[in-house]
Amino acid sequence: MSDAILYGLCGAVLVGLGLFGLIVHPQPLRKILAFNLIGGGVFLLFGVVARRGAAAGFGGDPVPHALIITGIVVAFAATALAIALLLRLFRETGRTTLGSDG
Amino acid sequence: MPNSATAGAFLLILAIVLPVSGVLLSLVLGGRHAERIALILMPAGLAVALTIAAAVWRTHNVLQYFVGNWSPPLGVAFRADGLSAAMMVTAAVLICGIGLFARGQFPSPQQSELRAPLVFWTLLPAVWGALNAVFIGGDLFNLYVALELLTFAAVPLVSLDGRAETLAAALRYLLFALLGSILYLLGAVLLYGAYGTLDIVLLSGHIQAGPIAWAAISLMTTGLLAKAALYPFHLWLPPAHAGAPAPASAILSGLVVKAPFFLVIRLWFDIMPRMPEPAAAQVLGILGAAAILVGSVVALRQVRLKLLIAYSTVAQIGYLFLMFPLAIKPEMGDPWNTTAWTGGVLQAISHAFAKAAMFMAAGLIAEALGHDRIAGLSGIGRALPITVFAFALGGVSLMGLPPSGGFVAKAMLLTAAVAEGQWWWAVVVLVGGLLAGGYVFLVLARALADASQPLTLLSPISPSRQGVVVALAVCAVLLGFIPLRPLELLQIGRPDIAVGGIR
Amino acid sequence: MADFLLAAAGFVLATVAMGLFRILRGPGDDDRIMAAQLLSTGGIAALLLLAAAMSVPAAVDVALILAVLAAFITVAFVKGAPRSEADRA
Amino acid sequence: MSLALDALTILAVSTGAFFFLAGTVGLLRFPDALSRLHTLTKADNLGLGLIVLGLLLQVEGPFAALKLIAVWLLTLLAGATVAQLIARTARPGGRPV
Amino acid sequence: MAFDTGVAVLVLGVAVWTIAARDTFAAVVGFVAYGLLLALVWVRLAAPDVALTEAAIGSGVTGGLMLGASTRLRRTDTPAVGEKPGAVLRLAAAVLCALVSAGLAAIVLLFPEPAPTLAPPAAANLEVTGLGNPVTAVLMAYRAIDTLLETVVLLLALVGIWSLAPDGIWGGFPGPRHKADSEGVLTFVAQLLVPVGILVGIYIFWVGSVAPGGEFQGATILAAMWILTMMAGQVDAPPVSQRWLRLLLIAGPAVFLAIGLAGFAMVGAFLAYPVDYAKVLIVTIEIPVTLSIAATLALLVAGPPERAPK
Repeated sequence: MSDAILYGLCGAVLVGLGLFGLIVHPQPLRKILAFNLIGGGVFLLFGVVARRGAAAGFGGDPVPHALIITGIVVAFAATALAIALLLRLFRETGRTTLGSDG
Repeated sequence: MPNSATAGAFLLILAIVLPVSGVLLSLVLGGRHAERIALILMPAGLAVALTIAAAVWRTHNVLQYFVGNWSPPLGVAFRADGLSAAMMVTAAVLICGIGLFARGQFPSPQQSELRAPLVFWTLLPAVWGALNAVFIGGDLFNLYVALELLTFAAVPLVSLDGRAETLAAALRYLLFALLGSILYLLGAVLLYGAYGTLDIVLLSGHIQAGPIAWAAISLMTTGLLAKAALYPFHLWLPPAHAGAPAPASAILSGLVVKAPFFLVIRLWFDIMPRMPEPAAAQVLGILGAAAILVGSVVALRQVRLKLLIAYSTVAQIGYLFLMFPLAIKPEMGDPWNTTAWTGGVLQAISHAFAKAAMFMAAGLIAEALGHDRIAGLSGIGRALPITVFAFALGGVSLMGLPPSGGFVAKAMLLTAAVAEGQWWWAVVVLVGGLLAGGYVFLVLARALADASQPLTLLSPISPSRQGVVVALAVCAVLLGFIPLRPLELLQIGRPDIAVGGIR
Repeated sequence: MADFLLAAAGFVLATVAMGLFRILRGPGDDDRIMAAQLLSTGGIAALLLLAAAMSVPAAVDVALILAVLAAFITVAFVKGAPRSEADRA
Repeated sequence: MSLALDALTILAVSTGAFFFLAGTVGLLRFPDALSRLHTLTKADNLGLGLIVLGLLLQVEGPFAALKLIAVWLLTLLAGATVAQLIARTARPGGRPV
Repeated sequence: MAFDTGVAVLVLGVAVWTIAARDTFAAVVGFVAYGLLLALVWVRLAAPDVALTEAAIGSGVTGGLMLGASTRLRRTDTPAVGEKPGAVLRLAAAVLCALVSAGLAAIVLLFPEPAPTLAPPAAANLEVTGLGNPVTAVLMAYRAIDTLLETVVLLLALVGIWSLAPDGIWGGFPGPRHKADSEGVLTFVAQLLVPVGILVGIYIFWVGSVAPGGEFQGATILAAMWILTMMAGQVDAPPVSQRWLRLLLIAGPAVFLAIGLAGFAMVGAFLAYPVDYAKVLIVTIEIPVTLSIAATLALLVAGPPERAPK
């Protein structure tokens, strides 16, 4: 088993863990954290794909690397928007959950 | 499929660049200019969409553009087939109508800058550009960016009024949308890992039925369903669509939820047309049927008009997914030649017009009355006859009564169901139509009843805004008069994309 | 040499990990910030060792970024603490 | 020459790694937050310094050396800030959960 | 191998902590550690560009943002009774997620051999772009449209955050006003760290055309330094209605768009660069893009306007 496969398995578990957190945590902040955890797992899987595609003198396929960078930045923007919404909701209502089904 | 850029394909770039420039200009000029910029963009964008549709129709071929002259798999392609063209024209017409309507709701200040108008007029072109990018996207990752663009443009529209309920609705919407995006991205990653490309045409040539392809398609479909609010992912939709200001609701319900649906079509009919899976298609159909029944029944029990319309959207989205079990059958030929396929797409378009008109009609009613409780609608039919008429026209299309786009769409689904011997879908379509009739008449009966005391309107409603609403509702009806030939537009480019560039 | 440096990186990470799970448990917030601090120092050390072991000079840049942002995160924590609520108008 | 340098690197890095171990042991054994904090930052910063020293013997070019030193100084700064700020906001026992 | 196994176990351990910790603040600290370890993993996977991004954004700025949010939200941390999902749901979720993980793990083992890759064409065309770093070539040339749209995504997120301001203080200052630190620790840190940080940011950006680095990583550090000066009370966040601020925010995408459109005239295609000027044009795009991204990221962290304009 190569290093890449090892980290690929790690990424697979991370996606599942994050998904679990997203489903069971009632607080949006924990859901946002879990979403970022899933993101890390997905990017890791993509990184493994890139690593396996090492060729032409590169240690990895540069196309997935660029896409992961884009993905990380987009995930940050999403996190910032979600947190801003959450903080505003908290100031309006004093609640940190979404009520009924969360 | 041409294997290089086609003439006139630069229009595809324009379809994205124009709205994006609008966003940038609105932000920097700010204040009262944002509205003006959007108003200038509307005819220009409509012209671009119509020209693209005309070009596709004339050449009977796909418009294709390679950004920066980099051809896939290294570069990113934009492609407009007949389906893209039809959706782009729909989006353009609706955005123009909604924009004209919104002038009364988000008037720009004379001097300084106000929050809600600036945000609305900046995000309107943003939604438009994102929709166009989704409709012509030829690369799965570029489509991911386009979906995120759409999400970030749509979520703030929900909480534009800043009330706690709408903030919670926007947050919930965002969380669902993000989950959807990440699942979609995960599927795209798996496809890249297996085939080394993200280009839709190249993928369709390489893809093989197998665990990786199936896992990828299931993950992406699940993510898109979460964004399209198909049952059981529908819970976020009613508070978000009902809480938004009326023009924003029209955008969200009419157009934004259609984008993920459109991508499901791309996945199922373009990327993997040679590996149809009837069992999986049945699952989509069952979820669609559940959405129709649950959404309609819950709509019947609503006390507020906008929530009723929002639950009706949940139901109408269900119809879209009935096309999958009816169009995908191994023994049949190309799925896009089926009545069900055409019916499903027509449903998406006619629902867009009908629902936009209904949400804006509800918005006018709420503006006039100061509330949107269905029980308090008595007399509104006399006070705002044009608006109520528009609502009724939209309702006709939802019910599937002739003559309307909804009628043709649902008739096609019915015909397909009967012809295929899958009669249970026919039952669902009919029951859904009856339930829709129920909730539309519930509203109309109240609205047309005489008020116990004379109705005083809080604010006068301008005839021009009512005119826009009626115009959109009439569009939904007129779709029912389209002779079948223009529906061929939807077929352009289908078989080409399917065989992956072999010609 | 490369093997030794890699082993050293592993050793540092392992000791840091031992401490990490002790202090992540808290009970105080200060303990937890200390945990992140501990890990960032250890992570920086591991990155520097990796850079030499794998001949990836860019890993030093990663360590540089972490070092700049470690201080930033600490400040974010302190300023975000409840005290700053009173600063608000 | 290079052999001697390698030996020095190994010595410095090993000692540095040992200080990390010492920091962790201190962390596990000291009872209160403040003394844990002090042990930790002192030992780890010293450990990192020794590792940087060891690696400095291996670098090629002054710019790479400068970056290594910058990393260490920045870490020292971060550590000092943490110590200062935490000591200042020290709320005994932290917040009740 | 042993090293990688250890790191993978550590990543998983921290991830479990982030999900399982009862206290939100503790979970956030776990997440910061998670990002940091992932940066290490990216180095091991020969993806230094990604490692830089992960360290800067994934761990650094996201961590700072979440730490701030969790301390602001903390008084009502524990969910009310009845909002926690029941045991049956938790069990069902656990089974579902375990299945997802198992399926993904199986797919990782099933990936085809030899792996498909775009590294050869990316390398073959590198010369045309005049760049030395293939990742930058993908971001700025082969798939420049993704990057262009991404800068717009960031702007939209900012518009979305600003839209959360109460009506009365539209055009006002984002976030709370931080007082200059009387005891001087923060001021001291800011004065010392900010110039160094700015240098590091510019360096990481500049090196990106030939080596790992680039505009996103550099911009993030610049953004962090700006936020730091705000938090130390040395400068106030700018009011969101300022014309110069709006210009700064759109400069990057606008220049990107303009040079992209100029490609029509020069080479006959959107976002195509003439061979001789490719590098110059790419750097001309990158400089304003870096500044715009830095400003956008900083303001994303600063939040919606909270104080009325003067």
